[in-house]
Amino acid sequence: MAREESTREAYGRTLVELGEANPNIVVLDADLARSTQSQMFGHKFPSRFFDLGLAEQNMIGIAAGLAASGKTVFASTFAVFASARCFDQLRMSIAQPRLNVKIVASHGGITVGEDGFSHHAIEDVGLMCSLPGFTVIVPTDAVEAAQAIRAAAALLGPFYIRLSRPKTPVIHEDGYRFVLGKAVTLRPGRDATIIAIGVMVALALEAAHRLREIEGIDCRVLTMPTVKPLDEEAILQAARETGAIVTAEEHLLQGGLGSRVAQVVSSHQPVPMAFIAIKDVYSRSGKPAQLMERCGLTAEDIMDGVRGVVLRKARQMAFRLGGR
Amino acid sequence: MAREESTREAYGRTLVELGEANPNIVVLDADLARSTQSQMFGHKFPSRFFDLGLAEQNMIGIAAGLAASGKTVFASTFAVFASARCFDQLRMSIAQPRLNVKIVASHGGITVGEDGFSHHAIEDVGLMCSLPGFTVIVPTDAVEAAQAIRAAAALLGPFYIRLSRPKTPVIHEDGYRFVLGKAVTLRPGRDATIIAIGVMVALALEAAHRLREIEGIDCRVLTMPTVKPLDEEAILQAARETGAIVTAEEHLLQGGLGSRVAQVVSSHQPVPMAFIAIKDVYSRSGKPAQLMERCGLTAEDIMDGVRGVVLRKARQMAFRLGGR
Amino acid sequence: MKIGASSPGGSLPDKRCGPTSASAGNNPAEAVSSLATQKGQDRPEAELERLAKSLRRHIITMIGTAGSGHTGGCLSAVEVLVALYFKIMRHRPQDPRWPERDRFILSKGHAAPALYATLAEAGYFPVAELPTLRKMDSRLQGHTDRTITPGVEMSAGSLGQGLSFSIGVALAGRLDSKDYRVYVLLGDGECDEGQVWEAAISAAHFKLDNLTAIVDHNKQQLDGWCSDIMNLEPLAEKWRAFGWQAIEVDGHSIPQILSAAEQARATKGKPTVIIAHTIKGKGVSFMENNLEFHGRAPNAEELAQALKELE
Amino acid sequence: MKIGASSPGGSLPDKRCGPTSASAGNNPAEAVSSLATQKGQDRPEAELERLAKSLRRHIITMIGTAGSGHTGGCLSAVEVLVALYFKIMRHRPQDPRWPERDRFILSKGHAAPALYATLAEAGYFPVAELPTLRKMDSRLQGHTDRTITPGVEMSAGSLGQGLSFSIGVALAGRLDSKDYRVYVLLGDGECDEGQVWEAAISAAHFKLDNLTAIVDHNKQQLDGWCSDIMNLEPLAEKWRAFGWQAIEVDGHSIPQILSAAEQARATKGKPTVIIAHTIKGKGVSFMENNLEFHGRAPNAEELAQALKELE
Ligand SMILES: Cc1ncc(C[n+]2csc(CCOP(=O)(O)OP(=O)(O)O)c2C)c(N)n1
Ligand SMILES: Cc1ncc(C[n+]2csc(CCOP(=O)(O)OP(=O)(O)O)c2C)c(N)n1
Ligand SMILES: [Mg+2]
Ligand SMILES: [Mg+2]
Repeated sequence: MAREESTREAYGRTLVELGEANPNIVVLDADLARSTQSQMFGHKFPSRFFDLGLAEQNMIGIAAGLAASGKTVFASTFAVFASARCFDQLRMSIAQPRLNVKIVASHGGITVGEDGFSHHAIEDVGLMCSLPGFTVIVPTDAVEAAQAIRAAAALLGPFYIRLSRPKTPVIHEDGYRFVLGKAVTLRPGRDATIIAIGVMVALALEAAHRLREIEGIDCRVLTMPTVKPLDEEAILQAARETGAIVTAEEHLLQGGLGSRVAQVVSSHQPVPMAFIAIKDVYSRSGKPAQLMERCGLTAEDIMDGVRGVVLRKARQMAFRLGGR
Repeated sequence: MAREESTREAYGRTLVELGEANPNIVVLDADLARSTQSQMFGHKFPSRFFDLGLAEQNMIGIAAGLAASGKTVFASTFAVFASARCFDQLRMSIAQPRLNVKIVASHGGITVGEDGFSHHAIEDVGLMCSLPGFTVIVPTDAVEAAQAIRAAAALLGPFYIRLSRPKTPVIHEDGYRFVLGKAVTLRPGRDATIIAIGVMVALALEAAHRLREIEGIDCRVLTMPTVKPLDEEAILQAARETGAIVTAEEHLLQGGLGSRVAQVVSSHQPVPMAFIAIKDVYSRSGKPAQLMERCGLTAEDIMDGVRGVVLRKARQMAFRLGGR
Repeated sequence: MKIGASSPGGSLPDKRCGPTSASAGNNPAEAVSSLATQKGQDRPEAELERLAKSLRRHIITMIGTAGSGHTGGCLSAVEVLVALYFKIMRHRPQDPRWPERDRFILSKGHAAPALYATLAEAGYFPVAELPTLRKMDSRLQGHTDRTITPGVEMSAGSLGQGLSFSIGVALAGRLDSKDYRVYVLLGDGECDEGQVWEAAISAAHFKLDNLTAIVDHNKQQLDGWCSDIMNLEPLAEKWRAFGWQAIEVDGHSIPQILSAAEQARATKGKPTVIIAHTIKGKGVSFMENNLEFHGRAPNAEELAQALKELE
Repeated sequence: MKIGASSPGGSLPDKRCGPTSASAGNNPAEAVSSLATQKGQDRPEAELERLAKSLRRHIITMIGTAGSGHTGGCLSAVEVLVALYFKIMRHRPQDPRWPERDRFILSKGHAAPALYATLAEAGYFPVAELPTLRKMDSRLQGHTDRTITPGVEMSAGSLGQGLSFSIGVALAGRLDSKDYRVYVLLGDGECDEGQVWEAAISAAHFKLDNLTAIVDHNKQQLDGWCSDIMNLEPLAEKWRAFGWQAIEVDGHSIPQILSAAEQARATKGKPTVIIAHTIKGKGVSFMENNLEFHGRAPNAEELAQALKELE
């Protein structure tokens, strides 16, 4: 876990590799190529790279037109602009016609830090999951990001891949193989399950480790890089086998991973749940770690969540055993 | 229940009444005033009415500037354009600064009918609930719509009110009093609770009636016109007292009422749930009733949902009583 | 999805549709300019006029039968569609996704019935299918849907998005060294949308001379006259300042439309916009310039009356 | 939120800030034109130049201390801000929401540090607060936040939205028969955004002569020169075609900015845009026209060097 790399660096690198192998790939950006790292592709393949300036709506429409003409299109900007600024365009021009456009959005979540709320994408995952036809991926680390981007390039249809600004620990080993639509068990456990995505995965592992060491609580840890479609099987197995679930995401409570998991669980196997997510409020400027703390997105918050669901599960058990 | 009126007619009428009483009210529209019924205000108070043409983004920004200058602003267009076309503007210019703008959106859901998917707002409630600071209301009928609009005018801060195109049955009596943030029990019941909003309320009542008559299942029916903030108390009471919940909404499964209720229930009182909502797909042209049937939004669908949760609840009980 | 070539309802023989005819065939030399190649097979202007009239009849019948739809903005666009599909564009009704085809993108998606009538007359699907407009399970959606209707390039209905899409198609043509041309039809009210101007800047920046936009300048939008709701004038000046060649024509004069398209084709290094001055509701006396018919269908009586006028 | 009037760090006496001074006071006759009322108390141009220099020092120090921020687009806007806050606008630093105030809206929200430095020097809050920029719990957010910073009218940071907001403010002024004027500063790259043009059409439609937009035309956007990324020229022509009076000035010449603002005030029936030709990074040799400093902070060494240049 010593190595760190940002998922957006993995993006730039992977784009260039893809561009070498496949002349059909075209990349768009909206005046943030130097930040999203799509510029790496632009430098290498200037004729297949279009920087559209500050015009996110136009970028999405152009992406659709290129895809309708047979191109495999990657389009990048910051996550907040990629989702919020052009939602109707995504809906009309890409989602419904299921065109072959991959929105790869950097700067997801509040770890963007000092730029403040205008640059913090806290609702993008929910928004993008509201687009029928879209596959939505939040990679755990740079290793997974690279593979998810390759998977998206290989499959027809619309994808949204959410990347992060800061360097983050590389969690997966080199031999790791990303499988679209599948959760990954990072740690077995029986008392409760933590389902985490993106930058929360490292914190979930830390929380699980400390809960085991200090309190003897044995947590399963899953990552669910494909937020849509969900790996319902893994969720229901976790519900059955561990009887309690905590989700953890760098996103609003509304519409994100937690809300999606809650619907699956409630539909089939209701168990106590806790949601580690951003409450209904915009964040501000600050260091990423400070903001994570303010927003309740720390290992301690996850630990509290686990303690809560484990307690409620125990009460429920006691109730069951005792009868009414 | 014989009387029918569309919620948007109630809007036009109420706007005029509000405009008479309060010279501070300003109304905006984006070239749909003849459909949203905001034109009624425009005819009466032309100097306080601005039709901005097809420019939803600009409308939201102008609304914000007017509100920042002390005006109470109503801004209307179709629900799909009011939410999806200007989400970043809603976020930046209205939600975060909590400005006094009431977005009243007509033509919510698929009952828009023949115009087809481009005009069907199926994700708007989820999107608007992703805006910290916004209160989100889906009135049940014209009586409640009028009162919700008055409540919004009387309170500072951003509101989203979703109205419907077709005439719908008036469900509430004239003496009815809308209370912001409160669910309304339309029918008592012990076996399960149906929580419905908008055009689904009439269908929920019908489903409850038929379930009682035919199968002896005794359903509580709640409406939850304030989708944000939710009446958690009423939800948890329903979970405790009836042990099973079915939500019904003219909206995507993703991000809507059902997903919000599931989070509350899972956090405190997990019970079997079913979600009557639009699956992950865009609809097409057709008569409203045909589309409702295709999308699984009929009284029968609600009845199936209730049967399912009641069965799961019974199994759970049996399991409890029998021990493991 | 594949359907018979000749429509039962009186469509023109498909050889008239540009290079699908034997004479234009697959010969790339001939395919370069459909305007040019068609010179020899020009049909008399009167025939095009009859075609326009027949499209108008289809349109009001479809919308009248459906009971809802946007009559006014369909009728104003008829001559533009006739000129494009029966004179200007090379396309193959039996092979709607023919890679070499010229593209037409309907940005003002509410004029879908006008496009459907045109496509049916051109042979993309049977004219008999037109009355299914807006009905459950019809391929003819209330607004265009690229996933189910042969010949429809883009899903539309939320206005302001078609020019961006067209730029993507034009860029792809350039990348693939294809010589197809891209035509896109916008409403004048639609030009209120900022996305149109984002797109306009970028088309000029990319010097897309294979792209021609046409604005159906019928002077009305949904809530009223554009000059009252949101004044667009000087419209041609706006496009020029955004780096486009702008040509103003009488949008009901097919010769004027053809000559503007020819000028667009001849112009290198910049995109062209044709501002087609039109009359909303054109062709039916009581619909012309009548705001009511922007978004309403004729009732049975009105339909009968209108059809009489269009005999 | 109320704070002391005079800032510890060398702000000018607040009587210079327009009608808050004793002479301009609450007298409506005098308040009509701040440009006019201030004629008598003109400070020598040299003093304004010193002020500009001091703003530049604040800006680079703030951003350098924060370790991140948009240096180039702050430095290009300095003279415009000096002219507005110390000459053109009537406003009351001790009463930031004074209903009669002229409004300044920073649409290019990433230039927040330049605005903060200006507001501090004008007396809205202590200059000593400037180094808290971008720090946790500071009132000085990375991009402007109208909810916590005295003198900040609009939350910004997502570009393209300020002109629409300003139109709302200008319309409210007209509705309430107030004679305040509204000024809004946009970036040139920002003018790529379609919302800017939606807003431009509508401001002209509403004949908002109480609205003045200023474009900080520093010829660069984030990824490069505007002419390479998305060519905006002819920029003034675009605004004119959208119904605005357009005036081009040297954006680093305070007299030119003042005279353009005067011309804007004198023009009835249409809004005015001042195209301020500027240099990104202006005032620090190694930052001028240096793309790198669009969105990067100077390190300690660079900061020291820059401060030396600005002595
Ligand atoms: C984004 C968006 N906003 C609003 C509408 C509703 N609408 C449908 S047609 C129309 C008027 C369009 O006017 P114009 O472009 O001039 O069309 P035409 O006159 O050719 O019918 C409006 C506002 C829409 N379809 N899309
Ligand atoms: C909607 C939006 N898209 C992208 C960005 C990222 N961004 C910040 S500054 C900038 C360049 C702005 O260029 P310009 O308006 O010319 O500003 P200036 O040169 O004055 O700094 C970009 C693309 C943003 N803030 N908002
Ligand atoms: Mg029109
Ligand atoms: Mg610039």
